[in-house]
Amino acid sequence: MTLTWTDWQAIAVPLVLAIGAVAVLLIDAFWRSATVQLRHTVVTLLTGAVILFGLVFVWAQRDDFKPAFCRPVVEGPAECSLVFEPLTAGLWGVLLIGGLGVVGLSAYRLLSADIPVGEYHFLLLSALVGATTLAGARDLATVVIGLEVVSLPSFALVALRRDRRGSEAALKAFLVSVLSTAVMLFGISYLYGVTGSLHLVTIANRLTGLDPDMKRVAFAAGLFVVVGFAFKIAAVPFHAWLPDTYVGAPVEVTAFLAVVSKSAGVAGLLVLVVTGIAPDGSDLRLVIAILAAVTMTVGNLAALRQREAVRLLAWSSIGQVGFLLAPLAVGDAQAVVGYLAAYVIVTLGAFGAVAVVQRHRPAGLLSDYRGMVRSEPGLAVALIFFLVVLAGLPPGLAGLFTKFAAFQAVIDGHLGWLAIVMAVNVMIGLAVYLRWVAELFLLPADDPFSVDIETPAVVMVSLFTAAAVVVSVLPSTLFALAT
Amino acid sequence: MPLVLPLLLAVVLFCLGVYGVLSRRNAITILMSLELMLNAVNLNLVAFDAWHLDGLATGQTLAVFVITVAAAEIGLGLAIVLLLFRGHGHVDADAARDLVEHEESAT
Amino acid sequence: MNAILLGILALPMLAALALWALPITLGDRLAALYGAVVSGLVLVGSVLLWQRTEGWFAYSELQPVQQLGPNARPLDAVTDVPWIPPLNVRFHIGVDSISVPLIILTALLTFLCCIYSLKITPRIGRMRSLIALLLVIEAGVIGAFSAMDLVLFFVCFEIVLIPMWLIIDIWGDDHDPAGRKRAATTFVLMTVFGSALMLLGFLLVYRQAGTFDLVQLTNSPVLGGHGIPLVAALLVAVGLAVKVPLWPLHIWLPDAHAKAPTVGSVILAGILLKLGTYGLIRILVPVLPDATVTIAPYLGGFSTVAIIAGSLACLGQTDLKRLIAYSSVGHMGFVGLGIASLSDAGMKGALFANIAHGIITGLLFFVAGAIKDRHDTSDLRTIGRALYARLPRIGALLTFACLASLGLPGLAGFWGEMLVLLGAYDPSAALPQATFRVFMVVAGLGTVLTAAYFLRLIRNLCQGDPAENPASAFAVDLSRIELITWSPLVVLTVLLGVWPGLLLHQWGIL
Amino acid sequence: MIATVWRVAGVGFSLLLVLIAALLYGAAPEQASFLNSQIGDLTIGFAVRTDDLTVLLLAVVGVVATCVQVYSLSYLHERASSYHALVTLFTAAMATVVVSDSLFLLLIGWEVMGACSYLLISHYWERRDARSGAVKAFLMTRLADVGFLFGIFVLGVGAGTFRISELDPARISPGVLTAGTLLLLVGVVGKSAQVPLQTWLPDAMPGPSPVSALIHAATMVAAGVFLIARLYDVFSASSTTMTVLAIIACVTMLFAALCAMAAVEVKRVLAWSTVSQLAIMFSALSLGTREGRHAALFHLVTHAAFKGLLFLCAGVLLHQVGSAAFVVLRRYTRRGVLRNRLRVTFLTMTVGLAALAGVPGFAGFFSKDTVLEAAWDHAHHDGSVIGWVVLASVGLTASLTAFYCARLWLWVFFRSPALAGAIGAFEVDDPMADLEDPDTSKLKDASWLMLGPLVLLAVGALGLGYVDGLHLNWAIALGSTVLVLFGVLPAYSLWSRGADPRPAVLERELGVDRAYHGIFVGPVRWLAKLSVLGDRDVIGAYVRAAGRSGTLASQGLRLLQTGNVQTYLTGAVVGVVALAILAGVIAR
Repeated sequence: MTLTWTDWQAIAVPLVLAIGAVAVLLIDAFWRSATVQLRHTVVTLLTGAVILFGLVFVWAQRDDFKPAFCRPVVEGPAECSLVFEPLTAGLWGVLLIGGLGVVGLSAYRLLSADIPVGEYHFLLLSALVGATTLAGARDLATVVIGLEVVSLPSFALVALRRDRRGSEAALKAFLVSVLSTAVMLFGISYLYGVTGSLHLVTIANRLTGLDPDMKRVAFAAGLFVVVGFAFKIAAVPFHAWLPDTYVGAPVEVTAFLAVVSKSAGVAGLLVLVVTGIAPDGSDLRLVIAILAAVTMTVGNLAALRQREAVRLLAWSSIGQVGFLLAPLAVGDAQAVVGYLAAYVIVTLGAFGAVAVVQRHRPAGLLSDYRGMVRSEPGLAVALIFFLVVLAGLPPGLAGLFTKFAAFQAVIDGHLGWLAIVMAVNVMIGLAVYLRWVAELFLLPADDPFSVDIETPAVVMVSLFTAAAVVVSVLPSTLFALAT
Repeated sequence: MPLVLPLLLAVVLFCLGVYGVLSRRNAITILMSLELMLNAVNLNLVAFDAWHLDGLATGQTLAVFVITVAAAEIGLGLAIVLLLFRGHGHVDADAARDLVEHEESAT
Repeated sequence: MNAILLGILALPMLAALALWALPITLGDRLAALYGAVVSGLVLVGSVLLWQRTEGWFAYSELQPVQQLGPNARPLDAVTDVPWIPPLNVRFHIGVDSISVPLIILTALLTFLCCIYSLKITPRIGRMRSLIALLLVIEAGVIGAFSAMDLVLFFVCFEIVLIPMWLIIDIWGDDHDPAGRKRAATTFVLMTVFGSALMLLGFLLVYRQAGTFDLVQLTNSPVLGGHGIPLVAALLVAVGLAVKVPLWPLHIWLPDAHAKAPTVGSVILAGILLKLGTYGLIRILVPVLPDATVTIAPYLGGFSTVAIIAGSLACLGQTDLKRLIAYSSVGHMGFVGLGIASLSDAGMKGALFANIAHGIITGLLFFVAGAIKDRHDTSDLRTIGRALYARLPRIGALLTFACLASLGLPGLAGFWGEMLVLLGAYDPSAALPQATFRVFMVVAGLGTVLTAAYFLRLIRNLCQGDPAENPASAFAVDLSRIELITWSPLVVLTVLLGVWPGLLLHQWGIL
Repeated sequence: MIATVWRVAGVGFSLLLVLIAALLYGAAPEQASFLNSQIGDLTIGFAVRTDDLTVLLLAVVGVVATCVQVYSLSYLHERASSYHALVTLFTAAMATVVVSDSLFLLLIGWEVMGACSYLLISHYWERRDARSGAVKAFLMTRLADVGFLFGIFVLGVGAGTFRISELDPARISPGVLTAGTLLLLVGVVGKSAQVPLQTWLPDAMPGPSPVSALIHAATMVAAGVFLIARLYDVFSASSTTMTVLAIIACVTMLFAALCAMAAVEVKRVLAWSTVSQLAIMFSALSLGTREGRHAALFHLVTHAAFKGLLFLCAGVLLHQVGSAAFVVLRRYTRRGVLRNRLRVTFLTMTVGLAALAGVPGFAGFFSKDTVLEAAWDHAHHDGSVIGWVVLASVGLTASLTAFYCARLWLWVFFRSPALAGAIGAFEVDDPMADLEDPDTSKLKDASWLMLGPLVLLAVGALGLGYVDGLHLNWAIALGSTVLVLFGVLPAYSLWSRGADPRPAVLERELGVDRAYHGIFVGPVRWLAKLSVLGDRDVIGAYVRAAGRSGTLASQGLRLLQTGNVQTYLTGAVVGVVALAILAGVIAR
């Protein structure tokens, strides 16, 4: 009889990522004899290999149920702090794909940037460790730890360039995030006080039996927890740091924030919602639904007039989070994961395309893209495709069907008003992306963007495009991630 | 000692922290206010732990974790503030406004 | 058969992709030729789908709803494979006698547009992209007309949006870039909003029935005229009404048509508007029969208002293309009224008017485009009068098209409107008869107004003192390519006018 | 080249109609249907039939059309191909109406005629009056046709068939029957220019004269009479409809005759006389008896001959003189040239006017007497009020008709003895009166291509009265002759004094046209403006406002984006509180 037991396979992925992170740091720190070029290649390859291992592992084990850090309970099922189950597999898959994409993007851009390669990849892998832990967490302590492990490296990444803009961006993100952590912890402390446990399953069980006064306290506590996550994923009104931070950070770090960090937040919130903090019919779900409606509306509206590509993507990512929150509010994990997957792929692609353009035109204005459909047809078509997927119109069927699934979840959850808000937002969102697409098609353009794009960028953008096409042709793959 | 006293104290601490975060310009002071908020959490956790007679001491364990997290946060926060100071020559959180969208770019 | 259907779906899509992907530069003429060949093949394929049938598979008498009509036929050319199992979405296509004529119309108009583009190209050029977009639209529309799954219909419904947006935005009126951008954006945004609402309706249907499959839904529809089915019907109807477009949701249409290039207007008016009415007939009526009965009087009322308001607006127009665009509002109002009557005659009238409107308005927009090209404006006051003296053949064709469009018996426009009015005179037993008779009378007065604005157009444009309106230097009368392009439409207008049975037979006894 | 083809085709087609009529004469009635489609319980399709009525009308149409086509060969040179094509189509449409056994086929012919008349009236589209007259003609008939279409629905659905030969009044409920026939009557009234839809016909005069001849003599307006004759069983089964028809006819015949008395243009006089004569036919039909129908058709045939003749004569005047206005013609007449130079025209026109006026011995006399006789029979034997009313108004109309015929004849062709050479009644308001008299040296009669049809029709106007067999009711004949004299004598007396008193109210045609303009055209224009403005400023405004509010919201959100992280944090804390309150409120 052991006090706790652990299926080591369940924590294999975070563990390997952590080891990889340390290894990367050590290689970079102690292998000074090699050229920067070589070190960069090795570090990138190692990081990629570690993440790839994680992906393969997740794929191989996708249907299994593997608990870790479990402890028997007098009555009922055992309490486990970290669980690997199909939902976890789906979330990890999304997170790791996002991480891999960011690594790929970095391979292109870091060559000439003044960012220390080793630290960069170390921080990236560390954040992934946190993200995977968060997605598998089943008790609040693990959730907090996981969240912190995602967040802290992110700020470091933002500030890694050590310039004026980076520091300001990092400060904003940091202050908001730390405040959110404090708020969330405050909420957690009350949840603990009300239920006497930190394990999600136990909390969920005990919440049902509370007397009304305590229920009100529990609701407030839950609200604080949700708000903490809302900071993290930049739901309105906790979003204001995001555009500034996105603009201030290097493009690939922005991609990281938009993809991995945001997905981790969504994953954490999803875990909380589906495992019982916000059971069906609770007011917390209503709160999330309100957040969803406000977030998507504000995000899309604000994106409507943006002139800078990254800022537009920043605001549009806020809008997308609104759409993610909608199925989350009804606890439809499948729709959330599917949406997240499509979002991750095309966001990576869009940032990849933006990275290419920004490298040669640092201003990053939308007008830099004018006439690209003729001067750079390949890149333009890829970018158009990503934008169309984000808008959710054919030919971007991946976006269409993930939005469809979100609608379906909301309709099935009897949230008619939210569905109407979503419909309005589909329209506003389309207006946002069409402005950009129109720029791309605008001819004749004086001084169109036309360069000899570097091979790594071509490869990455092509890969993202291919992935987006595949999930558009076979949308069922998106929903197979979490069944 | 009734449970309500430490809880009340925690709430006061937390609110003080929130006030400090919102009203102080100096980034260091803001960080200190954040510490205050985290300590309010710790107080809560310990108080509830004692109230529940939790055999596993879950609350206290989490409190320890929170202290660790706070330390890490402060470490990173100070590093960022340092960077800010290097770039801007001051540590006023509300004066760092380089990244705001400028009107002329919107015309 | 199903190979043909798959072929005409895949061919234009693949051909468009190939056209874009071609690494070589392609002359405008060659691109148009390519488009003409592809769409010609599609046309041949679509004609091959035509079979002499009686009745269509899905629609049955409203009471009792569960039973298929005695003459109902199974679908032709069925392909039914799972597509997205997690969402219960299938790739289910098939055709019956109400979709085949529309598919042929689509193929024909696209083909004619490509032929037309052989010689007459927009000033901005970029023919290759234009042809590719036309082909994509063709594929999307054919897909929508053959989709037997609600989600597939929705997807095909949306496929056409971005290409059409691009066509208006890029090749539209080159005197007014801001206006054409606004027109294009208004078009695409309103339509997207409508289709999103329609999707909500579909999802409500799914929640009630547990399937997206139209065949199953038709055979066991969602009953009940209140509550969820009513909300679903409202959402579907409003969503489709944006596309139709039904007053007061028509506001995108005049601008979009007026700013679009000639081929764009032809496709938009001739084909895209039909998606809305087809959806009403194919989805709303059979899937939500009871709820449709509940909303039918309102649908009829708004349609009637559309007839009157559209005609009155036409009377006040000073722009040729806007006028024709507004005339579509009135004509589609007739279609809407026919559907709302839920009667055999009204439904067939709506179907017939659909086809006839596609042919006649296509011709009208071709002629209007020709006039616009020759004068570089579509403003009636700038063009001047006495077109009979300057461009006698084009003027005569315009007169012909106007007469056809105002519903002159003996031409295609008549039968649809007549059957619609007959349907409104004798609506389904479940509907308030007196209300619909009032609609009929008002719609009848609408036909007079229709005549009035077309006559006003002829009077202000074709007739007049030639001395005061001298011919411009480039006033070349009917060119050969125009003759070739337009003559099929003229022939069809007359043919359907004297032999309505050609289509009516096809739909048989309901 | 194309024009020649159409000319040949036009003449050939008209002759073909005559030939068909000749071949069908005496053949047993037959019916055939084709291209049918089933709509619910109803069959919609086409059907044709041949019977006496068909043959009669075919013959009339064929003969008049032949005359018109031949006449046009010489009359018209510009835009000849479209003209001949349209006239042919027009004739074909009328033939379709005549042979149709399906209400829809009938409607096709009926409305195609309307369209053709529109296009033909606007043949001289450079003239403003031609354009507006054409539009008016089409719109008024179209308005009436809507009623006609609804009538078809009511009768067709009520009887379960759209075949004319299967319409059995006994199987249709009386209410439906009355409603249906009244609606059909609306179409008839419009097409035949009866009160209250009479105003289009006089305004249609700017069209080429042969077209007027065709419209007024054999096609278009006669179609209304034909229709009621065709559906006589149905119509006569509804006494309400027949009463309405009688009232309309009586009012129209008097109204139109009065208008004709005040008109100062040959074609306009003739146009009003057509309205009046058609009303006589309708009044005969409204009696509801076999004799009435017979009388109406008889009058239709004779009217076709003399009215066709008269319009073609007016065409000669127009063609040779250049105008058919009294004031212009008077300039020639004052010098006595018109009668001498246009001798054939004068003679044939005299025959036509005599026939129109009902001078004994001419065709119009016999046919009008038949009408009077039918009315008398009905009134006397059946004691019908309608019969008396019809009798009285036809008699009165006969008098008025004689008056305006005599007036026309005298003023156009004869120097006024009282004021020989001096200023006559029509010169008063003529701005050109002071100018020199026109050059009359080139005035001569038209070519024989034009005169041939005149002669042919004149023979008809003379002889057709005897075709029906002479069975004169001497009392009525005597009475009508007296009535004619009552009309002719005042006309002669006024003319001889050089006076032509034209009451202003009659000259303005009782102000009906202006009233219609005020009641219908003005409001419709206003509504059109309203609709355009409504789209722009109401519906469009909502759309624009939606777009603009989006933009404004976007701007506003950017203002919130101050760049100050503490503002962001404050916003967030406020957001938490707001969210808590909102959720609490909703949860209540």
